Amino acid sequence: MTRDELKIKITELLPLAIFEEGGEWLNVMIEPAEWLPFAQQLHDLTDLKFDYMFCLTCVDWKTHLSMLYHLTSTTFRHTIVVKSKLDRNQPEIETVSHIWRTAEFHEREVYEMFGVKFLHHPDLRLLILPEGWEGKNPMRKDFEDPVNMIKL
Amino acid sequence: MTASQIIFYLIAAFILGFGILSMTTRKIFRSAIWLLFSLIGVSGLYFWLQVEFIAAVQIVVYVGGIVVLIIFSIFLTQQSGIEMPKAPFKRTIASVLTVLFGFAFTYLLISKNNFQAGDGKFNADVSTIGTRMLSAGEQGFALPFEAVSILLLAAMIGCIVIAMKSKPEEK
Amino acid sequence: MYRQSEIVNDPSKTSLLGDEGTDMIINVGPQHPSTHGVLHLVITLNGEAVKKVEPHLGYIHRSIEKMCESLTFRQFIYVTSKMDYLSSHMNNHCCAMCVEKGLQIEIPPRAQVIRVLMDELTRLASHQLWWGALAMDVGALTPFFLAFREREMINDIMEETCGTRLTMNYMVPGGVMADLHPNFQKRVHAFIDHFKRKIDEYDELVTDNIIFQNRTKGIGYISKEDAISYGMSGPAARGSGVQCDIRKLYPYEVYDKVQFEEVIETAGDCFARYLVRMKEMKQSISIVEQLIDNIPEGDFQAKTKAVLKLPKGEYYSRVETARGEFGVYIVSEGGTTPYRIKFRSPGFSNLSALDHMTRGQKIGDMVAIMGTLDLVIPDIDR
Amino acid sequence: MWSLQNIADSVQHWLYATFNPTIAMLIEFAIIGVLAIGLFSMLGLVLIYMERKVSAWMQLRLGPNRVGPKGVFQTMADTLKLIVKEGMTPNGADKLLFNLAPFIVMISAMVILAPLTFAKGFQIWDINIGVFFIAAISSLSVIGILMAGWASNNKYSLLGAMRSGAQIVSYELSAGLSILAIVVLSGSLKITDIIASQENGWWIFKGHVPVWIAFVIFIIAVTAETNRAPFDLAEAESELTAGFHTEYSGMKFALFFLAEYVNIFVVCALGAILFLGGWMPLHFGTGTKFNEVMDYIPSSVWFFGKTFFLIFVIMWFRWTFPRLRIDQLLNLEWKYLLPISMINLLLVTLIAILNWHF
Repeated sequence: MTRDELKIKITELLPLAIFEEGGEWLNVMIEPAEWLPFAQQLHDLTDLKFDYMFCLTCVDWKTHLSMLYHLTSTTFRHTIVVKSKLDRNQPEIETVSHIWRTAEFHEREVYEMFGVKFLHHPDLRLLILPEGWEGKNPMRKDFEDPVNMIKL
Repeated sequence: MTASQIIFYLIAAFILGFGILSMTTRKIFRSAIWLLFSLIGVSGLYFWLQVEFIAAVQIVVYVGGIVVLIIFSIFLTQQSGIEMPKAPFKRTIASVLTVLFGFAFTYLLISKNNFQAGDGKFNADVSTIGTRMLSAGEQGFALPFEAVSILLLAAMIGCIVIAMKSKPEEK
Repeated sequence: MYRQSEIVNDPSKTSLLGDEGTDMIINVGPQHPSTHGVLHLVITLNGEAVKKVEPHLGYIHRSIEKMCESLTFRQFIYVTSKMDYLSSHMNNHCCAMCVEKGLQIEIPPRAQVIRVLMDELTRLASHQLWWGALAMDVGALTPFFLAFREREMINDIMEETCGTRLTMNYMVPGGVMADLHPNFQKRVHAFIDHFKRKIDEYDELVTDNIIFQNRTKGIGYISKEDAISYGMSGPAARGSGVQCDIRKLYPYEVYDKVQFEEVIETAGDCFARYLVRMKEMKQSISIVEQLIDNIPEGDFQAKTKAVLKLPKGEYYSRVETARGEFGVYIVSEGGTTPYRIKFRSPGFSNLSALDHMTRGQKIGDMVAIMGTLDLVIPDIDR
Repeated sequence: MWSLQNIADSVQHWLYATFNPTIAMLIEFAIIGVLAIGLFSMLGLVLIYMERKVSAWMQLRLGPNRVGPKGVFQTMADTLKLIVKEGMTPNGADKLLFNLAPFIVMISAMVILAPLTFAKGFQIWDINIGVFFIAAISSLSVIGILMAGWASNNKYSLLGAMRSGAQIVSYELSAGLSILAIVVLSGSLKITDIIASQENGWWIFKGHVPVWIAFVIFIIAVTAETNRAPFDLAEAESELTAGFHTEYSGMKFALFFLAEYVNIFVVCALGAILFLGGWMPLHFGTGTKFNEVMDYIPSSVWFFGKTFFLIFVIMWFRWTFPRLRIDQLLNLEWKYLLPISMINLLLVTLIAILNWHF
């Protein structure tokens, strides 16, 4: 599906979705609450089939966090980027680890680095950071740690 | 006391000592190891009697086979490292009494019957043992041999039945 | 660094038969010969069979993503060599491409060819090391040394042109750092001639070995759907029949002009993944052969400004490294340093499938599976 | 002629002529003990050096080359290092068994040396059940390994010990059966008799196909029994780090290491005795010039030559093959080697009865 076709299709699914211009791929902005059903549709619908999540990450914009999901389809080879704004003080979003299994690890990474809470995640624990780092979110812009210097 | 008597008593003390240890230790794995030493002592006794074949069979069967089996089953059961609880006083008394009774009984039997010491020479060639084992005539052991093999076969079938995975029942 | 809760005391109090609650739990790593680095796996065993594998990462986590936020667009590329140190060229390449995408720099044809040549040589070196290490994992010690014999030649080539042997830092935005050494073509030819003879020896020693085949065939199976769902990429995914070679799907540099095949096996087991890499080595050789005598003359670097400022926006570029799809996601606010960088490392996603692939297999198989996933720990931890 | 047999005999004569029999016997014991320990340490030094050089040669390396000419003293330096190293006992280990285990492995390896014939008429104890004695005592070492694995209080060790136990117990069967094949052919368990039966040709030549089969099975089985690659599952360094001796260090580790090499020597010597004629020189036909030349080579050279050839073969395996998995290992034994060696034993018996061998 081309970019425009994708746009039409996604507008059908989510009439309120906002599209961000520019960038290599189609960027869709959604509300966190819409994410889980939308993700299921993206994965399941026969003409979309976004079955390959090649990137999941988060960006700290100082005012809010934004979750990013890069999805592609191994059958149609179209790509989409889904973005969702999260409240910085209480970031919460539904997990998609049962739809794309790779999300399980990626979400754990985002959880410890940014403090995003993934609801209904099967095993939301620290993956990379050692014990005692719960609640500190080193990848956030305002994180300061004079002992473990991670800024160059 | 001759040197050979000293050796005999040393071996006997070895066997009994480790036997007692294997009974009294509170770790089950150690118990198996002490049993092993006790069995090695028995094979030493056979060597001392110069029946090397029986001695080697003792090692192969008991040490290489049975003790390894015991150790394996200890490994496979839980908590092989835990010290077992101390035996209650009553039980200790009872076992001591049993042991004493056993000694007394054996001593009684030995003293009542007039056992003669052998001249220490027996003909226990491997070939003789082999021939006896398969001969059905005078001094032949074919029948007991076959009986034992049937017993072993039955045991083996039993093992297979126990180990066999039960098929899920069809509904 | 041990997490207290993970240390399970006294093996003699656990059962080898694995009843509920008394499973034998062993810690493989952080120092263990088969994890090839400081990976820590907590394995639940039922006798010899693996019930569950739980990776614990971060033993060499250096927070490279955070570091890059304070480095300029020229500087941050060199940090990335230290992630997947076996395909440092490809990592650099991807970052350089991402910066070029933002600045819209066309790079000269000579630089493109040099980049592809270097990528393929790095891929060969990486696969050779993997081959030796895999053989060592399944217990054959000699192939490791044989692999190093060939790898050494590539390292020499790299040393001559790039200055270092492992973390080359040869790619810069706009091309490559320096021109090729005059000996380059001669040495590469010598290497190709040598390696073509030796790759048969590899097959004889390991591929055709009955023990090796028994150890890898049917082991660590992962279906195509699962491989996609786990986000696997590279040879590990192609062993399950997933078409995922970035060089074919989204060609960059001169990959659309050279003839090569995307190697795909459908068995999905360790042996399939093994075969994919073995065949990939042959494909890489053919790519190098096609390019080595056709390096166009000209500049090796496009003219760029001294201080690079990426326009505000988001950029994503990806390359095929020896381990799979490597992606760089840059968010720029228009300054000289990136606002946020995310590295999509192939090893991280591949590792997440380890638990799925290992369940029910023996502990010895787990080692073979990890070997065929070709994990490089800095690539996973970043 | 000057030979080991003559020396041994004259020493014995002198001893019995000078002292009373009990003291002479005790002195003899002492001499034998010193010789056995000397042989033991020599074997350790030589075999470890050999292993390193063989592996280096197969892996395009040089191997040790700094200590002494061509690195011949490297093993000595390593031994020195191991001796002065602290012998650690891990916390929570069963200290008594942990310290006892290496000695059990070591002693059982040492006792097996007794019935071996190192040269013509040069032997410690010509026991009349020779090969059976070796088979029996070698089953003792598995206990040492199980003990070491359990007492270390380490899960890798425990797994290694379990593997090793299962492996040695099962491979003993086919090793035993292939030994029996030769016993059937030569009609005796006594090692001198077995060697004497090969005076007119080694069993590997005389016994043709069934003996070849027995020989191959024997080599495979003893490789497994000594925990050597491709059957080194008990140590399997890529899976279990070092298996049953993970926790051992210093001299206790060295004892395990030494026992492994002595075991290799013993099984290879046994293979040489059973299949390659022990100290018997290579003869073709009777009374030819070739045979005379062969007779000039001392019998000890023949024995050690054959043994070291077999050791080299076993080292060759180690540096070539990948490791088997535990279930494959047991499958190989119970589904292939054991049935084959049983049928082979029947075949050999048939040949022995009908006198079909040469």
